[in-house]
Parts: sequence; C-alpha cells; structure tokens
Amino acid sequence: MSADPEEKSLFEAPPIAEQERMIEAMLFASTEPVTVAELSARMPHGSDAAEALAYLRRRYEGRGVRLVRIGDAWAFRTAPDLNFLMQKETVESRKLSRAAIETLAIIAYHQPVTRAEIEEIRGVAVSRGTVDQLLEMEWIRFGRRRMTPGRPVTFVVTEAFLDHFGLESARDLPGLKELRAAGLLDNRPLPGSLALPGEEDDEPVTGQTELFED
Amino acid sequence: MSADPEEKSLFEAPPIAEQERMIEAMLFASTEPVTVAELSARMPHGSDAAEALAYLRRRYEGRGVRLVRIGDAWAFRTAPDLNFLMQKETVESRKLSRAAIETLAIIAYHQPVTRAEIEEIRGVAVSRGTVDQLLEMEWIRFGRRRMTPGRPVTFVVTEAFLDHFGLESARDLPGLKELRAAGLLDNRPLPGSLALPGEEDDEPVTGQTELFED
Amino acid sequence: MSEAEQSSAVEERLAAEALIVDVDGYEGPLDLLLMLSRTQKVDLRRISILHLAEQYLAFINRAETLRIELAADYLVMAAWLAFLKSRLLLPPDPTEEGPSGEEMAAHLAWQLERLQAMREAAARLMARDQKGRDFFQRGQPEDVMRVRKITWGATLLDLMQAYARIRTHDSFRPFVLDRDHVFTMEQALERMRGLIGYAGDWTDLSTYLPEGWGADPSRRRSATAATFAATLELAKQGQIELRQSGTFAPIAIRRKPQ
Repeated sequence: MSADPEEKSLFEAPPIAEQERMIEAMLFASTEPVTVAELSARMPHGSDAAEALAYLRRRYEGRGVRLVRIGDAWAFRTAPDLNFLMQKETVESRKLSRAAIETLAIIAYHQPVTRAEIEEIRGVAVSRGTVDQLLEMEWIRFGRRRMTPGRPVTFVVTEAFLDHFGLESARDLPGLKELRAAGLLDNRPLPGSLALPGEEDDEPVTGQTELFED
Repeated sequence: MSADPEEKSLFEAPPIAEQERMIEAMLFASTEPVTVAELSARMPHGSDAAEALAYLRRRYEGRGVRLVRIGDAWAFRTAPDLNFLMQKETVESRKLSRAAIETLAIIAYHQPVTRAEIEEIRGVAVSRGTVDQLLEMEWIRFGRRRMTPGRPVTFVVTEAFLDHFGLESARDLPGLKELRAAGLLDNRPLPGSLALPGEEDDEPVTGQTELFED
Repeated sequence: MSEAEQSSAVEERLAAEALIVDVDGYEGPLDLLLMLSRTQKVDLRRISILHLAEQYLAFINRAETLRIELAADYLVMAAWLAFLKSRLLLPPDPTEEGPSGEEMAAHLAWQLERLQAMREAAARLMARDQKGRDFFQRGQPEDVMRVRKITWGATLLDLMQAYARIRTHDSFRPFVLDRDHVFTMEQALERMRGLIGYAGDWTDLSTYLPEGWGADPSRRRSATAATFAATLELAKQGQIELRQSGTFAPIAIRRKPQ
C-alpha cells in the first residue's frame, strides 16, 4: 500500500490516530464490509490502512460494536451477546431445508466442490431448487471449472456467506482442521471400481431371502 | 426514568459500562435515531439510559463518528471534518439493463459475433446505446471483421469482462446443461442448442415479429 | 376373528405405516445406513459393516414383504451390500479381481463417517452467531454526499439468467403459434360426418364451410382446404361422391346412394 510514503507523497501522512478516525468513519458509514484496498484508496497518500485497522480493532474490543474481518474486508458489527436488545432489528430469515443446510456445509468445507461430489457425500441427488436457493441468497457462487473430463463447474462460498456467519475466512470454519486431519475432507475413490454385482445374477437375492427369516 | 432502580427491580441493574455497550449497539443497528425512552424500554430494568448515553457521548468525542442528537432522539453520525472521505463512496453500482445483460451474454457465449447476429438471437434490435455502454465499460471490444459481404465488425468480450466475472476464459461460462441443472433453464430441449448464430437462418426473427403482433 | 388376532393385525398395520413414514424420511440409502449404524452404539470407526449390511438388508426385505415401493437406489444399495456381505463372509479368492471385502467395507465406513461429520459441521455452522439474528450491521448507513460515478454491474448469475432467458424464449416459439386461424382436417371431418346424412343431392362444397370462417381470407383458405381434404377422405371411405365440371369449377358433393 505505502511502502515508502515519504518518497511518494508530497504531503505527510496523517498521524496514525487520525487514520484510525478516518477508517472508523468510513466503516461506520457502510453497511457492507469495505476492503483494505478501498479504504486505502480513499485515505490521504501515505496512510497505512492496515496498521490503523489493527489499532482500531483493539480499541473496539469488548465494546457494543466490534470490528470484524470478512475476507479482505472489514466491517463493524454489534456484539453477539447483546442480541437480546435487537428484536426490533431482527430480520426474519428464510428457513433453509435440511438438504440446503447440508449442501451449504459441504460446499463450505469441501470447496471448490462439484455437484457430483456433493451428491456422492450426501448419497442422494441434489435438487435444482436447493442449489438455486443458495445461489440466490448469494451464499454460494460458481467457482473455477474442474480440470477433469467434462470440466464440471464447481461451487464455492461467498463473502456474504462469511459475513452472515461471522467468519473471517473459509479457513475459520468450525472444526475444519480436525476434519482435515481425520481425512474426512479427502476425496477418496472407492477402492477398485464401484463394481456392483455386474450381471445381477440371482445369487444375492436368494442370499437375501435366507437372511430375513429371523 | 429510574429514580429508584433498586426498589423497582428484582434484578440488579447492569454496570454502567455495560449499559453503555447496550446503547452503543442499539444506536448502531437501528435504522432511525432512537429516543432515550425507547432505549430505556429495551434495556434491563434499573438501567439509566440517559446517564449511559452521556458517558457514551463523551467516549466518542473526537472520534471518527459522534453521537448526535436529532430532535429528542440519538444517532451516530460521521464527524463533519471527515466528510471528504465520504465522497468516494459516491460510487453507485447499478444493475445493467436487461437489454445490455442479454447482449453481453450473447457476445460472451457466441463470440466473435456481429450485431446482426445478436439481433437474430435476441429477436429484437440492439440499440446503439447498449453496445456503446458495453464498449465504454470495456467489457466488450471490436473483434475481427467477418469475411462476409459488408465485412461487418464482430464483438468479443475483454479481459476486464473475464476478470469481473472471475472467469479464465469465455469457455469457462457454464453451458446450457449446467444452466438447466441449476434451474435457470427450462427443461425443454432446445432447438439446435448451442448452434452458432451464423448457422441459423433468418426464420427466428420473422417468426418472432409475427409472434408479437397479438 | 379373535380380539388378539384383531389387535395384532392393527399392530402390523401400524408398523407398516411407520415404515412408510420412515422410508420417506430418509434422504437416500446412505442416510438410512447412517441411522441404522446408530443402533450399534459404537464409534463409526469401529462399526461392523457386516452387521450393518445385515440390518439394511433386513430393512429392505421387510419393506418388500409389506409391498412398500422402494426407490431404485435403495435396491441398488441392497444388491451391493449383499455382494459385499458375500465377500466379507467367504474366504478371499486369489483369482478374483477388484478390491477385497475389507477394503470395500472400510470405504463404506468412511463414507458414513464423512456424512456424519458433514451433518455435525452443518449443525455447528447453523449454531454460529448469524447476521440479522445475533449480530447486526449498521442500520443507518450514511448516505454518501453526492452520487457521481455509476458503475454498471452484473453478476455471473445475471449473465447466465439472461442467456437462459433468451434460449428458453427460443424454445417456446413453436408453442405460441397463433392457431386461431387454422381449421384442422379432423375438425372438418367431424363436421362433415354430422352433415353428410342430409346431403341427398349435389351440393356445392363451399356451403359446407363452418360458420364464421368465410369472411377472413386466411380463415376461409384454411377451412376450405380442410373441408376439401375431409371430403376426399369420406369419398375414399365410400360415403360420398364428388363432382367437378371443369378446372377451377365449383366442387359438388352428395351422399353416395345406397
């Protein structure tokens, strides 16, 4: 941003306390998170938005509003422990189906992930409406195509998703490290091929009827 | 408000610092200035909104935002000396018009494509303003001339376009199959699906003008 | 029927109904397997896949005896589990190709564990503080002075929806053709069959045109063509005779004398 402010600018950068005030004003004025780059662009030459942000964040620790990071952007949000005061502001959110919630979680934890992979994990087809709903809420978006046969599109979660769930980044998803360590986020193919009893001969069926005489 | 909090409430009032936090959060999240009476009503029994408000006001003195009185209600406002920072936030983003987005979509999916071909696919004339707007945004540019009578210019999408939509190349655009899977497209089979516009005859345009005579 | 018999019949019916509800409640065979695995009351890593396979097959069999229609994927899974079970029970055949029963079982256990983990992750995610419910954004964003620069934006979704709209629009075209001015041969035939009984003597074909189809040229054309085609059909069936005195002369028809 400003490796050499003195050389680049004719004017001296404002004192850091002043920069803090500026960021405070800009972030207070905005509903949406503002990126560091945008903050810098609006501040006088030679300012160090990142440093000022660090100070400001400390200043708001324990206050009624907090400075939170969402991806590359920052925003003020009220402290969650005060939610009881906020009935008036509460917005009625659309109830998500269980399928939608699971699909969302799978996209968040496995991203970028293809539709086929989501279906493999859940063991059922993903309905069009589910993906559509999540796209519309802007919690997921299309990611890069996978460089595999058919070049399927992938899904990833958005900044709006992070903002909604108070996450700094997708790396901060609860339990992510443990899941990864346990190998539960791997993409493990079935050993060999998924050979169902190819000819579907009668054997399994007779086997079954014997079994069920309990 | 609460001359005798101890007598009125079974519970002890929260410490004044805590009351300050509450007011901070309420004023921050509220869509309108809030009166002291309303703040009190939302706070736990025994709280003294007026006193907490006075503390809070002092706390924000000299900061980037200030606590200001509007009528008999209170709200946060940017410190007037920082108004210059709000200038840049004057960037207003608007959605492209339907004509523009459709034209853009056709160029992206069919590039290089001539104006006549765009009109053929959309079934309506493309206004000069629409193309100019897209050119000005630098999302499209002129491509090679088509080696057909009249040598019409073609349009293609730009790097800036790919950048904006997070695409590596125009080939990364989700295909019809994926549009359908995402529920964006009716399940009906499409005539000729992604046939290049050049291969279609004039019929669609005439067919449509008839259509709209109803 | 004794009382005991009656009550057991009722119980059976209730059990059957409960099962229907259950089958509806599962999101596919993997979900059902995961639920069944809970009865083993062990860590998913220590689960007996053989036992689980037996539980699943028993469930499917019960559903079948109660004539509950199961979706195909439940039956596919049943077949696969029966196959897996045979592999687990029989000593490994060195000539047989493909993964061993143990490998397949381990993979299934891992799939169940992964699904369970995702369920828990989803629950943890939803239990987080959420915007608009637990924490809030600025309620009164400050209107920034003067709006000067307008950036025109669109999302990839907008772009795709626009394209989808155009393409879908195309596919609708054949279905919205204006059919008001078309009189079909089927309609004409229907009409002629009703009238032909009265046509004892030679009558001009044009008098058979349906009412209201004579004025507008395109309607008259369509009705004439359809009616003419219908008379040819009736003549072929031997019900009427046609006569025309010369090229472009009026065509007359009459009922074929018996």
